[in-house]
Amino acid sequence: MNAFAAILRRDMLLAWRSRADLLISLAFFVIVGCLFPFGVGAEPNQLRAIGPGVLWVAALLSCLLSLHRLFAQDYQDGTLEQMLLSPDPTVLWILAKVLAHWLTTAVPLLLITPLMALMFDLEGGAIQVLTASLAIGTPILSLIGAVGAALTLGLRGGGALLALLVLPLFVPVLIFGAGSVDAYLSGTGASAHMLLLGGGVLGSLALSPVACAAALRISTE
Amino acid sequence: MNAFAAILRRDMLLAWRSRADLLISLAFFVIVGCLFPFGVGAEPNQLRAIGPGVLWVAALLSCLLSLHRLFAQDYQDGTLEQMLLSPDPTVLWILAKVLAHWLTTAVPLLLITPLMALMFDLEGGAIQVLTASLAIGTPILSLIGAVGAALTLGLRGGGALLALLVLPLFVPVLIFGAGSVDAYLSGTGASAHMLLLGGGVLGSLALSPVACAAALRISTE
Amino acid sequence: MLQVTDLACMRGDRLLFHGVTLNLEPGQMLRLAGPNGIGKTSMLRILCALVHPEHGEIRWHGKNILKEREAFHADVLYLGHAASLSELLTPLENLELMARIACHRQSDDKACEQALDRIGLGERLDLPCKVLSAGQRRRVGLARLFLAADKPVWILDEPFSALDVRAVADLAETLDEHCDRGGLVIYTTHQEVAFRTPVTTLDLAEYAA
Amino acid sequence: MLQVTDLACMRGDRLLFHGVTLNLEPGQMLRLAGPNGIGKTSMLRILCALVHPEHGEIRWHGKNILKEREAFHADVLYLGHAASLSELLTPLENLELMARIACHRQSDDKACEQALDRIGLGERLDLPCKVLSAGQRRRVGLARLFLAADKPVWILDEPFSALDVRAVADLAETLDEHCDRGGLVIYTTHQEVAFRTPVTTLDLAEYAA
Amino acid sequence: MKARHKRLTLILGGLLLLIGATALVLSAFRENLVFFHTPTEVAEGKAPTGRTFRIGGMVETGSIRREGVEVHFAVTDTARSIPVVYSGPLPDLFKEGKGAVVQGKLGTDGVFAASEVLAKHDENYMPPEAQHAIDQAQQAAKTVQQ
Amino acid sequence: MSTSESRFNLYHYAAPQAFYPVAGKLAPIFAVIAAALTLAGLWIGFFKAPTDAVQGEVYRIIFIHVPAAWMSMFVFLVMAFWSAVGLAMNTRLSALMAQALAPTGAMFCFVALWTGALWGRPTWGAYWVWDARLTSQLLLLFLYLGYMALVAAVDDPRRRDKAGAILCLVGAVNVPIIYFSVKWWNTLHQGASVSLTKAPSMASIMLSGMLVMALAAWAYTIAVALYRVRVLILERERHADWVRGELTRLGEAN
Ligand code: HEM
Ligand SMILES: Nc1ncnc2c1ncn2[C@@H]1O[C@H](COP(=O)(O)OP(=O)(O)OP(=O)(O)O)[C@@H](O)[C@H]1O
Ligand SMILES: Nc1ncnc2c1ncn2[C@@H]1O[C@H](COP(=O)(O)OP(=O)(O)OP(=O)(O)O)[C@@H](O)[C@H]1O
Ligand SMILES: [Mg+2]
Ligand SMILES: [Mg+2]
Repeated sequence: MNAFAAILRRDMLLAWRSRADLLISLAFFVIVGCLFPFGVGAEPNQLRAIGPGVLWVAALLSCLLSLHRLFAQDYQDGTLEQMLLSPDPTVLWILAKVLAHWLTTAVPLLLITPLMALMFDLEGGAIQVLTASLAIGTPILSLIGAVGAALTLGLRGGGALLALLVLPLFVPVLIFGAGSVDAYLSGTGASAHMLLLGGGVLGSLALSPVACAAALRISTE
Repeated sequence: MNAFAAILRRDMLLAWRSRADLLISLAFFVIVGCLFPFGVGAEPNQLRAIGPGVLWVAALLSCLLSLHRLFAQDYQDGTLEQMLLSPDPTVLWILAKVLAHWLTTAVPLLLITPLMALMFDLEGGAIQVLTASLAIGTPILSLIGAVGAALTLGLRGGGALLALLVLPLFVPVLIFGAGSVDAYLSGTGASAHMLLLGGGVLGSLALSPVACAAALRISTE
Repeated sequence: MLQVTDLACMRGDRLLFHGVTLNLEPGQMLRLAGPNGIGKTSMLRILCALVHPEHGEIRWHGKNILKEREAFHADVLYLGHAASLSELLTPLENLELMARIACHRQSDDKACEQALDRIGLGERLDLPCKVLSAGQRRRVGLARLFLAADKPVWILDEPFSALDVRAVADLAETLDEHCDRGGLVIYTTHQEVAFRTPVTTLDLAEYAA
Repeated sequence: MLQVTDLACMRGDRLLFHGVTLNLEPGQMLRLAGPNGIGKTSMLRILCALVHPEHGEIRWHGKNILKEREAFHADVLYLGHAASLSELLTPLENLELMARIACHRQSDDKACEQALDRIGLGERLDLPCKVLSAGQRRRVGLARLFLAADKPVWILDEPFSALDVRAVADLAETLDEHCDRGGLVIYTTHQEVAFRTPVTTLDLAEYAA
Repeated sequence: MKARHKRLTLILGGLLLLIGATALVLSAFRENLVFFHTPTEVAEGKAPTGRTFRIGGMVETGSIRREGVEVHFAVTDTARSIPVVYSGPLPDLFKEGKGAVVQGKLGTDGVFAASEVLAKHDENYMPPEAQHAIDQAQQAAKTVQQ
Repeated sequence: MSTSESRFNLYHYAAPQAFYPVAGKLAPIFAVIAAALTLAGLWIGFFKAPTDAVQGEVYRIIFIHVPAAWMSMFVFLVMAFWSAVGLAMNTRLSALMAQALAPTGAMFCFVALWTGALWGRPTWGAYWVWDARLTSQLLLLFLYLGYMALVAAVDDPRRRDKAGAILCLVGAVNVPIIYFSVKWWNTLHQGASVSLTKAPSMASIMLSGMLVMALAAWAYTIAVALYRVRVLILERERHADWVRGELTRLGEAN
C-alpha cells in the first residue's frame, strides 16, 4: 500500500501544482456544453432533448483529452520505470493513478454538471439522474482509458490513436449513461441503466488494471 | 527561407513517416462525429439541425488534440532552442510549423467532411457551405492555437491562465463557422459569415506569428 | 547470489551481445564497459527485469527474476540515464516519492532531508526540479542511495555523468561503503573513477555479435 | 571579438554570479568551470542570446548581441545539454534539419553523411533516433561541428558527457582544429580532457554572489 | 511468501469484483432496456408522454385504413392495441399481421402520431407454399377450437 | 566471468520457420475449397433456394450477410484466442496469426454492415437504426480498425505483438454483446434463426445454402490468413538465413 498512497498523493499534488491543466479540461467541458445552445439554436424542447447526450459527450471528450497525460510525463522522465520496479504489486499503483485521474478530471465536471444541465433546461430529477450516471460512468472511462493510454505510450499520433482505440469501448458507456436520463424521463426508470453502469465499473475495476500493467511493461521495454 | 523550407519539410516528413497518422486523426474526426448520434439519439430532423455544429466541434477538437504537439516535442528535446538560434526570422519558421500543422491535420478533415455531412443528412448546398467554412476557419484555429501552444510551454500559473483565454477565442470561429450553414439554410446567405472568417484568417495571419515568437522566447528563457 | 546464464540481447533486429555468463557475489563491484551503443544500458535494464532478454536467464538467490519479479525488486535499486524526476515537484517531494515507491526502509521526511543534505542539495529543497542544473538533478536521484542501504543490489547507469569533481569522489566513496557492507554494485561509466574496492570489468565488446 | 562586460545572472530570486568581464579573441579556448549549479549553463545560454542577463552586456564585433540577434546567430553554434533530436527521424534527417535551420554553409545530404561517418555513426543512418544509445544521440548533435567550420563561435555545454574514451579524444582534436583555424570555443565539462590549444579557465565560483 | 500472499489477495479481490459485476449486469437485464415499448406498457402508462418514443408489435389485422396521404392502423401485442396515424412511405414488408416498429409521439387523444414506420420481421424463413400450409393449419386449428 | 562458448542460436524458435512451408502447402488447398464452396453456395442460394414467403427475393442477401456476420465475430474470437496463447506462452507465431486474421475479419465486418444496411432498406424501411445489434456490430468494426492502426503504429515487433494482443483481449468483450444483443434487448434486428438450442426456423434448403456459404467463408478466411501469415513470417524473420534463401528462390521464380 506504500506505493499506492505515495503515488496517489503525488498525482494529486502534481495536479494541484499545474491547476491550469485542470482548468483547461473543465473549460473544455463548459465550452463544448455552451456551444450547443449557440450552434443548435435555443429552442427549449430541442435543447432539453439533446441536453443529456451533449453533456455526456462533452464529459467523455474532456476525459479523453486528459487521458494521454496519464502516463506520458512519467514515461518521458523515467518515473514510470521506477514505478515498475516497485516491490508493490503493479495493479495497485495503477489504481492509484487512475483514481487520481478520476478525482482531478471527472469530479470537477460532476460538480459543475448541475449548472450546465440547468442551461439545457433539464428538470431537477433529470439533473440528478444525469449527475448520478456521470458519477458512475466516468470511472469506467478512466479505467478503460488507462489501458489505451498505456498501449499508445510513446507512439507518434498517440493522442489520436488512443482515441481510436478506446472510443469503441466508451460508446456503450455513453449510450447507457445518456440513455439513463431518457429512461428516467420516459417513466421507465433509470435503475436498469445504473445497474449496468455499476456492473461496468466493477468489471473494468477487475480487468483494466491487469491489462494496463501488461501494457505498461511492454511499452517501457 | 532556408529555415522555413527545412522546417516545413521536416514536419511534413514526420507526418508522412507515420502515414497511418493521417488516417488516425481522420478516424478520430469520424468517430467523434459518430458519437453524437449515439449520445443524442438519431432522429433525422434533430441530426440535421445539430449536424454542422457537431462537425465543427469535431474539427475543432481534432485540431486541439494535435495542437498540443505543435511545439511540445521540440521544446522538450531542445530543437526549439536551436530554431530560436536560427539566423532566419523567427516568424517565418513559425509560419512553416503552423502551415505544416494545417496541411497534415485540417486538410484531411476537409476532404472527408462531405461524407460525414451526408451521415447527418445535410443537403448538397449546405455541405458546400460547411466545407467552405471549415476550409476558411481551420487556419484561424491553427494560428490562434499556436499562440496558445507557445504560451503553455513549460509555463504555469499566469502563463497557463493566458492559455485559457485562447479557448474562448475559438468560440467565435465556431459560431460563425457553424452559423454560416444555418444562414445558408435560412436563405440569408452565408457570405457575411465567410467574409468574417476570411477577415479572421488575415488578422490572425498578421498577429499570431508575432505573438507566437514572443511567447516562444519567453517560454524557453 | 546473482547468476547470469548465457544472456543475449536483441534490439530491433540487431543482436547486441550474446553468451554473457556471470556469477556475482556479495561485496563485488562490476563495471560494464564498452564503446557507445554496445548495449550497456540494455544489459542493465535486463538485469533489473525491465526488459526480457532474447535468450538466457538471470537468477537471484536461485530464483528466476522474471518469475519472482516483486521479490527481486524488493532487493534492487536502479538509477537509469533519465533522472526520474517530476519537474514540478521539489527535490524533497521527488525523493520521498521514489523512496516510498521503492519501499526503502527509510522513507520519511526526516531521512529524505538528511539524504539531500548529504548529497549537497540542502538549500535547494523548495525549488521545483525543473529549474535545477543538470548536476543537481542527477544528485536528487543519487540521494536515494543514502536511503537504500538495505537493498543489496545497486544498478547504476552512468551515475557520474554531470557531477562535479567533488561529487564524483563522494559518490565513489558511497559505492565503496555499500560493497563493504556486503552490497553488490553494477554500474557503467565512461569516466575513470578510483575505488577502494577492486572492480571487476566486463567488456561487452568481447560478447558483441 | 567577443566582449563581455560586467555580466550578472539571476535565476528566480537568486543571483548566480556577477561582475564577469571577458574579452575573447580568435583561436582562444575558454572553459567555464565551477561546481554543479554555479551557473555555467546559464552563462552559456546568455552568451548565445537565449536568455537576457540581469546586468551587463555582450558585444560581438562591437555590436550588442541582443540587438543584432540574427546577425550574431549567423556566427554561433550552440549545443546544449539536450540532444535536440526528433525521436522519429533518422540521424541523417535530424542533422540535415539542424544544418538547414542554422544555415550552415554545408547542409546537403552528402556533407551530412560524411559528418556522421566521421563521428562514428556511419552504419546507424536508418534507425530512428529514439532507439539510439545515449552516446550515439550525443554524437548526432556533435556531427554538426563538422558542418560548421564557418561559424566562428562554438558554444558547447558538456559536450563530452556520455561519450566513450575514443570519442572524447576525437572531439578534443576537433575543437583544437577549430581553434587552429581561428575559431573561438567556449565549453563546460566536469571531466579532465587534454587539448593542444592552451585553455583559459573561468572559474565561476569566483564570481558567485 | 509475503509476495504470494499479496498476489492471492489481489486475485481474490479481482474475482469478487467480477462476481459483483455479473450480478449487477444480470439484475439489470431483469429490468427492461428497450429499443421499443410494447402496447401493453404504453397502456399501463409506462411509456413517456409528450416525447418521441417507439412502440413495437403486430399490425392488427383489418386495421389499415387510408385517408388521403394518411394511413391509420393499430399496433397490437395481442393484449392491447394502440391506434397509429402516419403519413409517408411505408416499407414493403409492412402488412397486416406482421411486425412493425413505429416511432413518434402519443397524442392526448390516445392516437400515436408516427414520424417513422419500420417493419420488423421474425426469424422464420420458408418458401410461400410452406407458409401457406402453415397458415392453413393454423386456420384449421382455430376452427377446431371454435 | 567465463567467456564460455555460447550455445546461443539466434533463431531458436523454430515455429515460424517450421510453419512457413506448412502454410504454403495448406493455403492453396483451402483456397480451392473456398472457391468450390462459394460456387456451390451461391448456386444453392440463388437457383435452388425458393423465394421467401414474407420477404420475397430480397431475402437472398442472407447468403452473404449471415456468413459474413458470423465470420466477423468468430474471427475476433480467434484473434483473442491467439493473443491469449501468445501472451501466456510467449510464442511468436500466435501474434502473427492474429495480425494475419485482422484484415479479413474487418472485411467481413464491413460486408455484414453493408449488406445489412442494404437489406434493411427494403425490409425494415431504413438503412440504419441505432439498435443494440447494429450498434455493437459497428463498434466491432471500430475495434478491428483500432487493432490494425495500433499494430501499424508500433515499430518494435515484440511490443507490436503484445500491445495488439492486449487490445484484442479487451475488445473481445464486445463479441458476446453482439451475439446476445437480440436476446437481451428489444431490437429491430431479428432474433437468431439458427442456434444450438433449438431447431432452425428456416426451410432446410435455405439453411443448407447459408451453411455452405458459411463454410466457404471459413475456408476463405483460413486460406487468406495462411497466405498473409507467410508474408508476415518472411518480414519478421527477414534477417534469418532461411528467409534469405527463400527470398532468392522467390526472386528466381519470377
Ligand atoms: C446494418 C445492419 C445489420 C447488421 C449490422 C447486422 C448484423 C448481424 C450480425 C452481427 C449477425 C450475426 C449474429 C448472430 O448470428 O446471431 C446477423 C445475423 C443475421 N442477420 Fe443481420 N444485421 C443487419 C441487418 C440485417 C437485416 C436487415 C436482416 C434481415 C432483414 C438481417 C438478418 C439477419 C439474419 C437472418 C441473421 C442470422 C441470424 C441467425 O440465424 O443467427 N440482418 N446480423
Ligand atoms: N530497433 C533497433 N534496431 C537496431 N538497433 C537498435 C534498435 N534499437 C536499439 N538499437 C541499438 O541498440 C544499442 C542500444 O545500446 P545501449 O543504449 O544499450 O548502449 P550503451 O552501451 O548504453 O551506450 P552508451 O554508452 O552510448 O550509453 C544501440 O547501438 C542502438 O543503436
Ligand atoms: N527560480 C529559481 N530560484 C532559485 N534558484 C534558481 C532558480 N532557477 C534556477 N536556479 C538555480 O540556478 C542554477 C542554474 O545553474 P546552471 O544550470 O546554470 O548550473 P551549471 O553550472 O550548469 O550546473 P551543472 O554543472 O550541474 O550543469 C542552479 O543552481 C539552480 O538551482
Ligand atoms: Mg547507455
Ligand atoms: Mg549545466
